[in-house]
Amino acid sequence: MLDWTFLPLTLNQIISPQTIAFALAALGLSVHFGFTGLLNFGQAGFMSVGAYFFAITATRFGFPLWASILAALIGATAFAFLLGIPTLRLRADYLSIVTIAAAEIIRYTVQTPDLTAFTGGSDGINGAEAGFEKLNPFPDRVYKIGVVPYTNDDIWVIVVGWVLVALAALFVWQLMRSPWGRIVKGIREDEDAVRSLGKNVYAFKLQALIIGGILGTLGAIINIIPTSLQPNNYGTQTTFFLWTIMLLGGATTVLGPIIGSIIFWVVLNLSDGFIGILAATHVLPLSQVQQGPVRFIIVGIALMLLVIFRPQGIFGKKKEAHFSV
Amino acid sequence: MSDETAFAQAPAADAAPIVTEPIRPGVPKVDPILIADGVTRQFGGNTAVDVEHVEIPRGKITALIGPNGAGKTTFFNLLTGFDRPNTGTWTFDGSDLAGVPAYKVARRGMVRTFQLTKSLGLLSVLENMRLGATGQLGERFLPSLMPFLWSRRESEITDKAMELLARFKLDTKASDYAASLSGGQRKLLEMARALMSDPTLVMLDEPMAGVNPALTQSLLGHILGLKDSGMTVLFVEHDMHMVQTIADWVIVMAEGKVVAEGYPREVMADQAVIDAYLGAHHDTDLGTLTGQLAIAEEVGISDELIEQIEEELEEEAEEETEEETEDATEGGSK
Amino acid sequence: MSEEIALQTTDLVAGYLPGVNILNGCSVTVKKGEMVGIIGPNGAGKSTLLKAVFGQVSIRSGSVVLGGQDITGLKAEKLVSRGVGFVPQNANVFPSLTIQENLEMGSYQRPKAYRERIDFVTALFPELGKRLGQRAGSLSGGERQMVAMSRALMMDPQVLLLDEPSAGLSPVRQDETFINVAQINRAGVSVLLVEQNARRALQICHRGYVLDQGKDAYSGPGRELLNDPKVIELYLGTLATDHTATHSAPVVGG
Amino acid sequence: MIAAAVGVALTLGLTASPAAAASTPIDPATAKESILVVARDNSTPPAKPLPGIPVQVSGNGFDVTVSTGADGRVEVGLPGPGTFDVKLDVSKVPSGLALPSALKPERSVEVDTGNKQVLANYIFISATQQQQQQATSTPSPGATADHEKASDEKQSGDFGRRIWPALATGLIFGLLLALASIGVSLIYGTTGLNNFAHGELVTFGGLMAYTFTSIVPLPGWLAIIVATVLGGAFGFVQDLGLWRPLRRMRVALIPLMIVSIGLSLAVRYLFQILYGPGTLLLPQDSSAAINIGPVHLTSADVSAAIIAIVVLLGVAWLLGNTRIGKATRAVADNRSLAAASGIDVESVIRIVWTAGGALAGLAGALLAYYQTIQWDSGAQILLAIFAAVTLGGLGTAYGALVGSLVIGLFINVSAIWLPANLKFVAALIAMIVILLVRPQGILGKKDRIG
Amino acid sequence: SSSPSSTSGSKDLTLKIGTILPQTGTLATLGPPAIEATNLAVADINKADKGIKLDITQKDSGDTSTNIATNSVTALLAQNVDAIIGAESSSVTLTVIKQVTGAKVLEFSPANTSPDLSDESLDNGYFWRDAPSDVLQGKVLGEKVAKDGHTNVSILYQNDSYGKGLHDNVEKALEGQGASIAADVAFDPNATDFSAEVNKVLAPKPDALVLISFDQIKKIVPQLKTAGFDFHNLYGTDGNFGVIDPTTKDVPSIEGAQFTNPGVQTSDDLKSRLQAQAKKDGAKELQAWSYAPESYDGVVVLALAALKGGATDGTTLKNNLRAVTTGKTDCKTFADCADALKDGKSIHYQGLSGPISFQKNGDPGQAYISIYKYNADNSNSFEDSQFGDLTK
Ligand SMILES: Nc1ncnc2c1ncn2[C@@H]1O[C@H](COP(=O)(O)OP(=O)(O)OP(=O)(O)O)[C@@H](O)[C@H]1O
Ligand SMILES: Nc1ncnc2c1ncn2[C@@H]1O[C@H](COP(=O)(O)OP(=O)(O)OP(=O)(O)O)[C@@H](O)[C@H]1O
Ligand SMILES: CC(C)C[C@H](N)C(=O)O
Ligand SMILES: [Mg+2]
Ligand SMILES: [Mg+2]
Repeated sequence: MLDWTFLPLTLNQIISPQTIAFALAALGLSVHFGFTGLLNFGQAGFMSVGAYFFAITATRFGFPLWASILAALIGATAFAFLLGIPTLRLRADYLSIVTIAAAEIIRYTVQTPDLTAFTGGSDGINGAEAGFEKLNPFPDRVYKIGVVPYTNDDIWVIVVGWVLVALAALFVWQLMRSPWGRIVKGIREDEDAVRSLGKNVYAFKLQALIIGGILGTLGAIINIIPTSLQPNNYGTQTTFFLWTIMLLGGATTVLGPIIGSIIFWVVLNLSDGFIGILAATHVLPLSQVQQGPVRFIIVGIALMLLVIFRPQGIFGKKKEAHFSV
Repeated sequence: MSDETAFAQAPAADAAPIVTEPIRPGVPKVDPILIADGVTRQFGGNTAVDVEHVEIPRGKITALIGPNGAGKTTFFNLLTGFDRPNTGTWTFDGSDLAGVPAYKVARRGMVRTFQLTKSLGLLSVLENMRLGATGQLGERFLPSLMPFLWSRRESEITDKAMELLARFKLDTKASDYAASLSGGQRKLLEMARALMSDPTLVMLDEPMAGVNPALTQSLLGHILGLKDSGMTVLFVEHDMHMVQTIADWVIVMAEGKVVAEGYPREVMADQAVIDAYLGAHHDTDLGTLTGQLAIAEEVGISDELIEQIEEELEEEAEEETEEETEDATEGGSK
Repeated sequence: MSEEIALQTTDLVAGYLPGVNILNGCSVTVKKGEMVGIIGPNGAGKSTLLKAVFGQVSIRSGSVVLGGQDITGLKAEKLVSRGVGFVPQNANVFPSLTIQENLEMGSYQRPKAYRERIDFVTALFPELGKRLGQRAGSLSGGERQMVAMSRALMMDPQVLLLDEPSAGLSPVRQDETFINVAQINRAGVSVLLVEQNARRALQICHRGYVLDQGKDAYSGPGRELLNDPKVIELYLGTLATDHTATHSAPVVGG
Repeated sequence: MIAAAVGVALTLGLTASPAAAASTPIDPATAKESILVVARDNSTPPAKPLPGIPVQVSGNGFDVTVSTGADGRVEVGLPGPGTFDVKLDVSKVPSGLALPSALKPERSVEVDTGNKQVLANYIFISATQQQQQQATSTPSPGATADHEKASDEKQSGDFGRRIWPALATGLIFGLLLALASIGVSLIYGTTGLNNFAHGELVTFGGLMAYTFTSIVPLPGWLAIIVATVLGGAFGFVQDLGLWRPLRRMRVALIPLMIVSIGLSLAVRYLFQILYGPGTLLLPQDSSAAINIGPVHLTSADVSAAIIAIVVLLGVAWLLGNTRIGKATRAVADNRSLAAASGIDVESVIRIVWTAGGALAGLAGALLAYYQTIQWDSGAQILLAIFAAVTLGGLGTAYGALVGSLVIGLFINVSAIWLPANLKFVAALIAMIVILLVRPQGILGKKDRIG
Repeated sequence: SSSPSSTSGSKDLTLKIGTILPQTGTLATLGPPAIEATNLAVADINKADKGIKLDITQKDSGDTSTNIATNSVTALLAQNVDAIIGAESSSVTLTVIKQVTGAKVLEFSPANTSPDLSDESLDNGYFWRDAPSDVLQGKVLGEKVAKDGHTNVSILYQNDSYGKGLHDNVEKALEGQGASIAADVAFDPNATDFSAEVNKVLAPKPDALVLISFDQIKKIVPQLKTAGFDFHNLYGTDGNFGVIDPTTKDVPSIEGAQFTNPGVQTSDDLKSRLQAQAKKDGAKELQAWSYAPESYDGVVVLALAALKGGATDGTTLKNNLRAVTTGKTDCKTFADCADALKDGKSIHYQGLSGPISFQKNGDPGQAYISIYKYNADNSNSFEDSQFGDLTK
């Protein structure tokens, strides 16, 4: 029996909360890297910080939704300060290692047994979505989109998520065509030059770090609402996926990360499905257990091909790739 | 072009005198804009800058010259907050600047350019220029989201930028990425961008190195114009024509210290300066072996080389060749 | 100087971005033992020409011939082994290497030559000799230029391409550099010299080209160009040239 | 385990029961359910049995009093399942002994159907110990917190026993890390590429060592050599097939870094398909060959350390004293200028990839011996490698060495004080702190501005 | 999800079951017995032909270092399964429980023992299991260690909900018996190197070590050996029982080490039937047997609940699971129980793993914990088992 269910599932992946989450976080990353030139390899860290602030306040302290969201934003901002104040002085490539380290520090630390009462240890936190779902205006029934049935809660998060994506895109777009955007782009090119023109480089970098981090946090909240908060979902692999998504669409574009996220997840699903079919029909000599890894191999290869054939991303300008270092 | 007349102007023809005291290194100025005291900077054991006292006259064009490695760029870096001195204080326009971060220095009206250019590669030339402008509300985070607050200012600075670009012969490149500029064009952009902010004091680090002489000439006129509108200029330059043409005052640095100051004519006649920096024959024609020999002997080029040139000179005399030198010796410099 | 051709570009078309040609059919010839200067406005394509010869810009049409052999698009290190030396305009030292190591890299293909040349080079630029151990990245602009020049001298080339070697040097060092280049040339090395310091460059060059918009606009004997009113107006400016008319008394004197 | 013979204890030293309604004792051997009472003196470990201590077991209408036997144990047969009260007569315990505060002489024991020898354990400590315990333990409810304190105290006691093994393992790990790091540093140095796929080169070495010891049985030393050579070959092929074409296309550095991430994913999961997701162990004798106090090292540990030191010294010498070593740095600084100096940039890069691959292969093989190997072992230590390289100063090979040792030691030594899951955290924080003080890394140098 | 096939009437019910059992990851060694047991149960039930047909899809659960489980669940939900069996690891279950139970699909774990999962608020009654909470295993293990005369015990446990839950209960039992904790060290389940952890647990010279892990035991044992640890003083748990077996290459003998494992000893009959099933499925020969009876029983009780409720959707299953395990008439096989149900009796399924007697929260009411001991060749033998009533 061939399992073709992945085909309709793939279509639904386009609108799934996961796609939304990664689109937001990748957009944040493009504020960091694409526009400001900060080599942030710790975007997963921003996501998890926000997610933990959200989930802990919601489940352990019973904050209402708005307060939890506020807490998450404050958390992300605080993390940006904590990370940025000492490290934004570092050279770009040093910054990348420090940010990756910071994200890992968060991931390890929340799993400390002594903190389990708050963080849920390595199992994370379930149930942070209650406040969000309480506001759900959709009546409780099954909604069908394509073949896939959705609960009213699913619909709710998807709708809110896409509205958020649209607002975020608009926001970043306006920001980047303003003189503010000009400065951060200048910083990306040469911060000493910008400094010599009287701009407080440090403050702009910090602002960019905060904005991108907040977008990451919003993504994480959308991500945990339909599932749960798992510390290990915010490891380096997530950051790598975000980079892939951002570059896929074009790092210095606003639509890029969003379309990138859609393409990334769709391709992942499709390849999974086809591999399954190929294995089932014995075209590929793979046992069921061996199929799992294949998707990652495909992501890996796709990533390489992408860079080789379209280094500037789907929306990026070819010229840009020519000059970048 | 009014440039021609500008050049004819002798430095001394300026209305106000620059100094009243006898001229010596560190002499107080009548109206200083920048005063530095005891500024030193060491790298390892090597003292790159050791300036006891120096004053830059307001509203004048001051040239800072000196041999390579004299510490000119490092001094610039220190004054503008890009590097930290080991000791020293300095004031700009009466207010203390020591320890003030680079961007604040620039905001107070003291803007510098870099010797090794720093263009913002993936911004267009025009965007590079706009970045230089001050007083942009749109640079603040919240207002940046409300274009109506800053769109007027934006078009003002765009006009100004285009004007400057035209003067610097970069207007055709306005929409190109700065990364696609040639070496000389980068120098030009660097200078034009610094001028966008209408600085009180502009500090140019070898602005004309690599710039085409014809263009240099027209730009000097522009700089003089700026001075007339009240701007103070401090520049480092190895091109003596430029120094002679526009500088009102010259400061000479060597081995980190200010070793001489004065009006251009006097300074350039100073034997010490000639020895260490200019070379007596700096207008000797190099096209002749005699000219080469004269310089070679003076600046102490290796004896070997001098011998070679002398040899060749003899041979040349024998062959009685004129004007163009023919290659006479085989494997001479090996 | 023989009539044999050392280096010749014919109708060279080259550029960086796809579809944008910077060189538009540029033809330049350097005869064996000849010193040829190239001047021109900023952005004319002078550096591009040198880079194209040296295989660092993609050539779209036209050819580069070295000593009778077509070397169009040949890789840089191959050219070095054929005796071509190159001093680029920007980024012309290894910043994280010490001065000494920079010089060693100059004689990379002939390590033995290092000892022969090092004394010569340090005598030329005593500033460098004193601190062979300093990292080039911490050198002043002019000092870097000296290192770059020295590095090229270390490799003992047959054809030397120099892109604004005097930029950033103090007047004395500029003169020295030119004398040295002249001297090297007299020893049989063909030199292609790009300079903005046109006065000095054309004084020592046998011939000169004026490059404009990727094409060789004028050419002729160095001194002729120097005194050509059209060239003066468009490229040289009156500033530098008016003194050279009487190439004797220093301006300082009066 | 449980000797049925304990039952005999019953008949010994039975004191008269003070209770009025004493029941008849039930033979534990025949009873379906029983309680085992144990009394021991642990004032000076190891614990010694406390014989002849009376114990009363009562409940569900049943009530007997028995005494512990010569081995300090007594098993009490029960009439059926249920909850019983057990009460130890503390007055018969030799003076100077006391129960720790957590243990009460009376307690209730639940016995489920068919469960025999349900335990009532009494461990006595000296009275002075008990008083100390009471003094220190605050009545806070957090049980774990209390332990933390208790073990904190102990920690200082056996600090020596902790620090030496930690230093030893940290040092060896640091050395292996250094082998892996130098490749990263050199590749970064020559091409500017932060190679995120370097972990896979390490894994590859480990898997090759596994293949050539466990699948194709070769002697260990030979397998290590094979792994090193194949690692070099892998590096070479990678450069030839992937990196060189990309360089030709003038792909910028960030996209290249992303390619390395893609490569890392693809290769890593290919390893998983080929070698399975489990841990692989290499045949070796895990009993200690060297015992110095608390430090125990196997012969593999020692040889790994020695090999690493020798190879590292060799590499350091090559880099500092050979033309090619300097050329790697020249290429790093400015590729086109290097070419213009006559350096064959491509061949230098190829050599670096090959050498980096070989070193990583060696590191992987040794790591497989030192720890274990699995499909993602390299990826797991990649961050440590990067931290080491960064800490030492990006692109400086000696820096990578120094950084690795610091990271290796930090990971292992910090575990003495911190919860073990934070051992990487300590190393990473150390890295960040050091970078704050020296933003260019330990051995890195600053360039001038302007 | 709704169940399109749930029509009451004479037509056969079709129960669609998906599994997320570990084919990869740190629990991969313990996946096969459960996978084969579910396949076997499906085969048995379909053969019995008592008005219900089962349809099973096996998917991988991976471990927490990957999100394979989430993907598997998504795929299964898209196939409209009625129930999902798994996961084995409590932590993996926690990652998907919301997704599964939110879709009103019944989740049944044969192996989850974390006490965290007793919490009803997590799953709205859609999560069930027939493995006992580690409150029981922890108590048995702790008492066993104390009974063996150990007074100073180190614990090395994996930092997830399983490890932590079991750890807490072992510690409680040990302390209740007067033993002191020498060192108490948690490790990252994804770690590859344990030298620091081993240093730390052995430094205070404990007289016994309790090791709570999954297959990390393979890496820890050689290190213990190097440190000269006597394996007679090693105590393991269900998570690492059976990971080391005579076929495990290059692991030293851990003769004398003792392990607790929930459930009774797997009968020889079941073993041979599972072996046959494995052969049929083309799988490798089975080495471990952990949770095979529980997995078999899980499928059976689901089928019985569907029969009893007359429908196969998750909600029907959830509402009938207690009924088929707490009734009056004891029955031992699916066929017997189905017949009894048909006769209108209230049944109490006495499965291969013993009586399950579900409590309201979906936990079993009673269970056995067995103790096994390793032999010199790393095979193990059954020692003893303890019965526990979890309803108190
Ligand atoms: N890397 C590049 N990519 C794209 N265009 C470039 C690049 N470098 C230079 N150009 C363009 O090519 C033209 C010629 O540049 P080139 O550097 O050859 O000029 P040049 O004659 O050497 O000028 P200068 O005297 O200022 O050094 C310029 O218009 C410049 O904008
Ligand atoms: N970061 C540094 N580390 C070590 N030495 C340095 C550093 N920066 C500058 N120097 C040294 O200080 C001296 C002064 O350099 P500086 O750049 O100020 O010279 P300069 O006067 O601008 O020369 P030029 O005319 O060649 O540009 C030089 O000898 C240089 O080598
Ligand atoms: C298979 C078992 C070892 C799983 C373990 N009991 C858990 O709940 O995580
Ligand atoms: Mg300078
Ligand atoms: Mg040029």
